Amino acid sequence: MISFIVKRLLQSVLVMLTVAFVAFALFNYVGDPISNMVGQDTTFAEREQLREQLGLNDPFIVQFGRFVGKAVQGDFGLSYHHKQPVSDLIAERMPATLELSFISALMSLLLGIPLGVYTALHRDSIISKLIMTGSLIGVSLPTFLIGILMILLFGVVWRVLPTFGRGDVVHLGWWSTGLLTESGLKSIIMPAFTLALFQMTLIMRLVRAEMLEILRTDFIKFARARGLPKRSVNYRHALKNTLVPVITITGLQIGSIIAFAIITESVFQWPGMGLLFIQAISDVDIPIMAAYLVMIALFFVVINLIVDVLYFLVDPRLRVDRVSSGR
Amino acid sequence: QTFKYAFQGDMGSLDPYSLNETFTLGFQGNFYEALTAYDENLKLIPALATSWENPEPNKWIFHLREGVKFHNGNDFTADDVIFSWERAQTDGSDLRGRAGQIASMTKVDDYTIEATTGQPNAVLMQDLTFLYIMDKEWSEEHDTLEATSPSDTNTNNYANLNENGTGPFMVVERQPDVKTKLVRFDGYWKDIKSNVKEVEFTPITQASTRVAALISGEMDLVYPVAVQDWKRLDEAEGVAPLTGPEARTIFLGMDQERDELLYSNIKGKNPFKDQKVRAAFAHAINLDAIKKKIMRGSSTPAGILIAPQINGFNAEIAKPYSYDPKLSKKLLEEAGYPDGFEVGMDCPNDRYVNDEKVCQAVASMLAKVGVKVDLNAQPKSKYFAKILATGGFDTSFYLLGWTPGSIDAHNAILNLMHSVDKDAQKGMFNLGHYSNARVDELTDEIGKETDPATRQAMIDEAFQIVKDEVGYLPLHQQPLSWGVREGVTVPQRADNVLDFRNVVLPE
Amino acid sequence: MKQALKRFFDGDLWYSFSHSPIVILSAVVTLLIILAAIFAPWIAPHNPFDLAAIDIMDSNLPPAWNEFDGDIRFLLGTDDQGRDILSTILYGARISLLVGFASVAFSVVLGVGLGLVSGYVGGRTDTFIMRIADVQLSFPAILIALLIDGVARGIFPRELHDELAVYVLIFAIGISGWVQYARTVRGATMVEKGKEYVQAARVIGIRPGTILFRHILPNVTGPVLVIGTIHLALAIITEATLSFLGVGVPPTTPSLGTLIRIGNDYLFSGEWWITIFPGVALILLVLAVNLLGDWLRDALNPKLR
Amino acid sequence: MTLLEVKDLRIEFPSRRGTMVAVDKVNLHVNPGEVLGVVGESGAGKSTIGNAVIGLLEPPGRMAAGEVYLQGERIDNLSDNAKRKLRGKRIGMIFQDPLTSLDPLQTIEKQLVETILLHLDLNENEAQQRAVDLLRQVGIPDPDHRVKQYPHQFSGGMRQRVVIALALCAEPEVIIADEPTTALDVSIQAQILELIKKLCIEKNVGMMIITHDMGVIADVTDRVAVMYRGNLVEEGPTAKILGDPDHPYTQSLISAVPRPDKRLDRFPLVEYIESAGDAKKSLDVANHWLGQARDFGDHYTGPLIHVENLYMRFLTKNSMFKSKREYFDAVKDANFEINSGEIFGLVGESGSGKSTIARMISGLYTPAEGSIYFAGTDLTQITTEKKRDYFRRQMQMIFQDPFSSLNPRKKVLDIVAEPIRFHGLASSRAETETIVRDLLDHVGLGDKAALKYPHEFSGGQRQRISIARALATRPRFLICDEPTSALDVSIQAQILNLLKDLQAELGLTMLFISHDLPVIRQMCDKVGVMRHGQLLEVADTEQLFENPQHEYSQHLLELMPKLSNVKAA
Ligand SMILES: Nc1ncnc2c1ncn2[C@@H]1O[C@H](COP(=O)(O)OP(=O)(O)OP(=O)(O)O)[C@@H](O)[C@H]1O
Ligand SMILES: Nc1ncnc2c1ncn2[C@@H]1O[C@H](COP(=O)(O)OP(=O)(O)OP(=O)(O)O)[C@@H](O)[C@H]1O
Ligand SMILES: [Mg+2]
Ligand SMILES: [Mg+2]
Ligand code: NI
Repeated sequence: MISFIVKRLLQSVLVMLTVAFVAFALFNYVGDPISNMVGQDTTFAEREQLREQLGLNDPFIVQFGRFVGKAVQGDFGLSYHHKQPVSDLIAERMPATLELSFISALMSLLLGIPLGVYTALHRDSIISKLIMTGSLIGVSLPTFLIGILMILLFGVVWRVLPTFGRGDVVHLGWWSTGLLTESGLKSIIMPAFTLALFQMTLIMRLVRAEMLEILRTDFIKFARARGLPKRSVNYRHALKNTLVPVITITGLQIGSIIAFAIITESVFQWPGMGLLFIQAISDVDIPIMAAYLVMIALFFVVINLIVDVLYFLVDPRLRVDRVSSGR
Repeated sequence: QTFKYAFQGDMGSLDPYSLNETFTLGFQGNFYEALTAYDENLKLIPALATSWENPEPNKWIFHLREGVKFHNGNDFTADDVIFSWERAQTDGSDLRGRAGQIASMTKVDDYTIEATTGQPNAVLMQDLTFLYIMDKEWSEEHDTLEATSPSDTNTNNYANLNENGTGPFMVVERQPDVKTKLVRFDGYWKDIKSNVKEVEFTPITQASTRVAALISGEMDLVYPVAVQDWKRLDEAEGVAPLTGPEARTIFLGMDQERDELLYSNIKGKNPFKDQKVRAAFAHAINLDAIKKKIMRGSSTPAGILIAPQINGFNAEIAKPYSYDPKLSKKLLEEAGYPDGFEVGMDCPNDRYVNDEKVCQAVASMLAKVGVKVDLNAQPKSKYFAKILATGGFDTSFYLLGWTPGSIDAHNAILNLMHSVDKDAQKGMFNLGHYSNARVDELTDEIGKETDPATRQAMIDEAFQIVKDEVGYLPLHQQPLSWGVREGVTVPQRADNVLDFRNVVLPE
Repeated sequence: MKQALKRFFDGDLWYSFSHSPIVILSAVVTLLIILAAIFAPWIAPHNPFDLAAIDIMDSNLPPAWNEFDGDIRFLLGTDDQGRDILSTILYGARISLLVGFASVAFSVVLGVGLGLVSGYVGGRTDTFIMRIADVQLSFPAILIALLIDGVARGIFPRELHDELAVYVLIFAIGISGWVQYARTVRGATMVEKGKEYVQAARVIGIRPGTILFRHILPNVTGPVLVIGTIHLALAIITEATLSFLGVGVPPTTPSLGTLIRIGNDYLFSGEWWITIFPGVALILLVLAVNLLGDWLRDALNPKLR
Repeated sequence: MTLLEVKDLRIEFPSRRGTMVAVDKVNLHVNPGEVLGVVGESGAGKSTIGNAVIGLLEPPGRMAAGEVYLQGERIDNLSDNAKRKLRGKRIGMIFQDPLTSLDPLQTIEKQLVETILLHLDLNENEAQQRAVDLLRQVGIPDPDHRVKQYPHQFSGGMRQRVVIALALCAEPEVIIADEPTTALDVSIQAQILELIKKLCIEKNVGMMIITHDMGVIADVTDRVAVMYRGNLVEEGPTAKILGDPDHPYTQSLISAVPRPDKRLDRFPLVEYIESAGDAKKSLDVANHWLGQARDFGDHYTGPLIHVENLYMRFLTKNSMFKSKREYFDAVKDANFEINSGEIFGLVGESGSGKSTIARMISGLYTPAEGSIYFAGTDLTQITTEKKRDYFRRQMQMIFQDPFSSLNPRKKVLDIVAEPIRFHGLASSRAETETIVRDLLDHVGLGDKAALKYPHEFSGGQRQRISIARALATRPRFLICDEPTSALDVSIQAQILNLLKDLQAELGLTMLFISHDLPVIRQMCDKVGVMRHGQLLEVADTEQLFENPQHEYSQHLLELMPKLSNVKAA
């Protein structure tokens, strides 16, 4: 297992290099950083000088090389827009995003899995049909619309929840958390729910689909023949067997929430990495984008590593017998 | 008394020389101060300088205010001014243009300074309003002798996240893009109207979230507010829209340089070189409809490239072109395009008030006289990269907005109407290469002329020429659009700057 | 051909289809939306894509039944440019459906293919494909779209740019979605390939490719259909977001998603119809397609019949 | 009082193509301490009865009529929850398919402990202890260690024993055992049967045992019920049924039982077939499709299969360092030859590596060491798919587990047609279909089977599909991994005869793995005996049966259940 993990982490270096490479190829197309860094009165000579200083005139291979060279020393450069070290910025934003994704993943799992099981067990009941249909309405509307509608309802009309931001945060070392204050908790409800909606539907539907198949297998029948209680049959035996695709999707979803909860974060002005990133895109803040993408690559490698390890933990059939597979 | 407000973005830095942009400088004006300042009506008033003289065309003498203290308690003196002027010209500074107007500066005594300019300058005092004064000792102490810039020699510039100005407020907490907190500076040298003790500023990107935050009572002031939301603010209890004209003029430009347009079905010639075609465009656009429908009655249709608040504005010349589609069709026919033609149009979608919607409306209006517009709407980062000089003026027809930084017509004339001259850095925003020798001549004159009447005549002449030749298609001055809690008094400056000195909260 | 048809109508799929009213209803709704989109030019009361035909003075009119400003010409009201909402939904649906279905199909084909290979072959191939997936995951659709758009603009002549826009979108959305399928299918394939029926096929000598597509694929389609049908909505919405970044269809030819996005600006001002009607159309479509997907998944599973 | 009673049972499987009546008018009862044997044609509805009794009929199947009583209490109309409480605790069930009856994601221990804790008043530790004990009782070697493993790490026979342990762990009053010993070698089978007998006597447990093995019937049952096409045709004391059956079907069934004592040319066929058309007719192999185009090009004369120093190693613990990896040697140094036209039998303990050898020859596992020559070519050295194809067509395999070797999403027609299509053995779609239907007919399924899906078949029927598929390539060499253990003797006889015909007429060569020693004796020319991965002895069949050399072989033969030793009353 350890060898597997070590190998994976080594591969992740390659992944990150590739990401950085593609990223640098990409930056030619996102716009001109300079026009966002200076006022309109700044002369073109000065603009050119700045461009030269930042090395933006170099071929992208050179820029890429420079980036990699520094990145290995842990230096991701200064943000064009914030003029702060990129690593500081990302570290500052990370807690907000991680908390948001954690809560929303929790929401979607805690709601999605039981609902999925329920709808699978009661395939033809009215309630599960309602759940199935209702859940779709949530995913057919764009996130920004759902976000705004929620803000309108809970923030403006009923005024029970704050409309933006993270509320008061408490600093625990370098970590800042909103989960310990009332306003922080209130603030996280709407964005987390908005984010969770899509995943919840996805997970629920996946669980249902897989459960329906598993429930027809012989080992479930045998489990029932042994008189095991419903809960044990449904959750311990059946549900666990549906987990492989669910784990995959949950992993990927959590990854993409962490990485790109762009729309939700900007609708709710959630001071996380998604917001940082979308602003970096519109400011053409190349150092942020580059460092960020590379970091996201690491995230995904790790998440997928966890997913693969979970496969192995969940499904013993996947564990070792690789060696035995012939041609 | 905490004053909470939101804007769509954050200032780039606390360093006063890092970005020459209105919002950033305007915000910084609450904790830094310059020698001169604008009042609520954009009238020039003394600030850290009590008075100034211009004994010779190129020579200026400033008398500095005594008894002013920086936030850390240091005294404000002539050394600080000279230091600041020097720092503003360091490599990373974006205010080199402004600071560079002054060629040299010498200290006469602790509270008097003598400065020389390279050439006579009628608007020097305006240019200095945003050149804030920093504390020399403090800067030395924290090793921030150069302006904050993103070049990597400059990591962790102290002034980027900390300030030490002379203004009425002090920054106590700074989380870029998240939250900035200011408190009242007790040692401020002047009595101000404001009763605000604390300010909490939050950038909120999404327009609707901003409005929601205001209505829900979490904000005292938000801006900008989408013009269509005014109705909502009017109806909602306890809040109201606050509007006024902005000094920014929105206009359309046309490529009058290339022999064949980049984006058009007309090959071998450039229709925009024909004044009739340009005039046809001008008469095809219904500015009142745009005002009524898209801007919800809030814009001021324009006939020239500057707004009434700008020094040099003349209402007589500024009358818009008439809306006359018949005439427009006729002109097109005369120009040899009875069936119109196709042209690609570039448009930002996140820069100006309802920019994309305005472009769409223009496209639909032009369609009615036979001109088919292919609209390419992009976010500002891509848009500017494409159309500006750095992108090779890659456009045939575009929408742009301009506020003269010095609140003076010369700035607009120089940047927008003068022929493109890369070496002299003139006409650099004249993206369509409109060119007229007389305008070029006038530009230089206006820059030097210090007599107001003569200068005005020259300005008028320049605008008249451009208008007659239909060099541009001005659309309107866009509105300032703020939303405030009722009972809060906030003066709204035409350059969209919020000055806390004048904010009064209800008791 | 005739025989094949007969076989189909005699088959279990058709049987279960024709015996479920909800499924028939969903199929009818889907078909209606698709037909309405295809025949939009003939059935829409206006042509909202014809700039000369729309008038800004008609903008933001409420639906026809509104007592004050309702205009009988515009059944569902107009948007901020004076386009008839009903017609725009019909015309816009063409773009949205094309982008939605094509991009989902693209990512499904790519993702399922790679997932099968990855899970079945294992070893280096698996590692390679999965690391590519990691790279892919690190880029949001937005950046991919910018990249592809940029490259496409570089490669193709200027005249083609407008026609290309839609394909760039399809490609960008498609390519950013394949990983989900790939990883899901890979996981299921790893479980499935150990079963004896696969070994039986190997003993016969069936080529790995055929084993993958004929034997394993049918046994791993469940999750693919679930994700695929849900992704349809996502793709349509992503298209709207991308258009906003200037890499999509021009604002003068709004898609369903774009229309919702435009309407979003007017939610606070009370002009709800701009966003609600296209929203309802989208919900209907997504609902119908998902119900069809659910049915298909169950119908393809002989044990659930 | 009777323990379990089934009255007038009728079970239907409605489908769009009409309702199929699986069981009709069946009356059965089991007394305390008694073992009731249920025998009958494969597909007769035996398993279905078992399912109905514990209320786990698979939809769309339903009980159309009848009543079920447990200790005089009616249980078929109880609520779901009440039924659940009976299961495991009062009625223990052993399903026919051991390979898929276990949750693949949980260790054997977890599954056992969970069940034990549920039904018995024990604490965790005691439950774990009991789990290990049970495994020992059902003959799992090294139970302390094995209990922590997952089902896929067990061989077929071992899994079957786990399933038995699971059914017994709560000491139910009635046990329904559906072919509990099919996958077991004789020694384990004997052990299990002993256990069952002991339970019945000591704990007064009633037992219904469904089996095809007349030896088992003779050994353990008190009474026997005979089923035929959904009906109960005869019921009575074991001695009476075996010795002097009344019903013609029973009579022919008994006569078809393979004899352990003497080798015959052909298996005696069941004469009683109600409706014509099925099975029965012997086939004119030379003129049949199966007999055509059998020239394989080479004129190789040596042994068709030659296995040399074959090793198979499973990785049981992976590690980055070679030295830390742990392996399990499933096959150790196997050497044997199979001549053309010969049937080579492989017998031995369950888990001894028989299937593993079969899989290596068929190319599913790559041997760790050693060579496998097929007609003179070393298969382990073949690198390209194309070359391998050539051999694949000539070599087919019938899998041990009929439940998982059929793709659940494919119709039987497509499953059987696949090799024909793949190897291009028929010229048209229609021809393929005809061939498939014909093959299905010959394995006794009838051609209607073609349009159904695997799950609609009984265990034995599925096995026959598997056999039809293997024959569909017209192979030269056939690997049969317990091909008939799930079949009743009548079908078994029919299929084995078919195989024998193919051998005789076409020179089909076979590797034949079985636990059923009488069958081995009837079928094979040579036999290998395996234990713990080692090939202990290879000898001519008659020689082995008459005069076994190895101690283990002698032990095996001794334990062979014989029809004659009917359980003493
Ligand atoms: N799910 C189902 N759908 C349709 N028919 C079924 C289903 N399950 C079983 N059958 C049919 O019911 C009949 C009885 O099956 P059952 O499994 O009881 O046979 P069996 O006597 O146990 O045979 P075997 O000895 O081969 O296991 C078979 O003909 C089978 O085809
Ligand atoms: N994938 C695997 N990983 C680890 N061990 C395995 C694996 N497959 C089989 N084994 C082990 O190899 C041994 C031989 O298994 P095999 O299936 O060949 O037995 P068998 O002789 O066919 O037994 P049975 O008669 O019960 O089917 C068993 O002990 C089994 O536990
Ligand atoms: Mg059975
Ligand atoms: Mg075996
Ligand atoms: Ni910012």
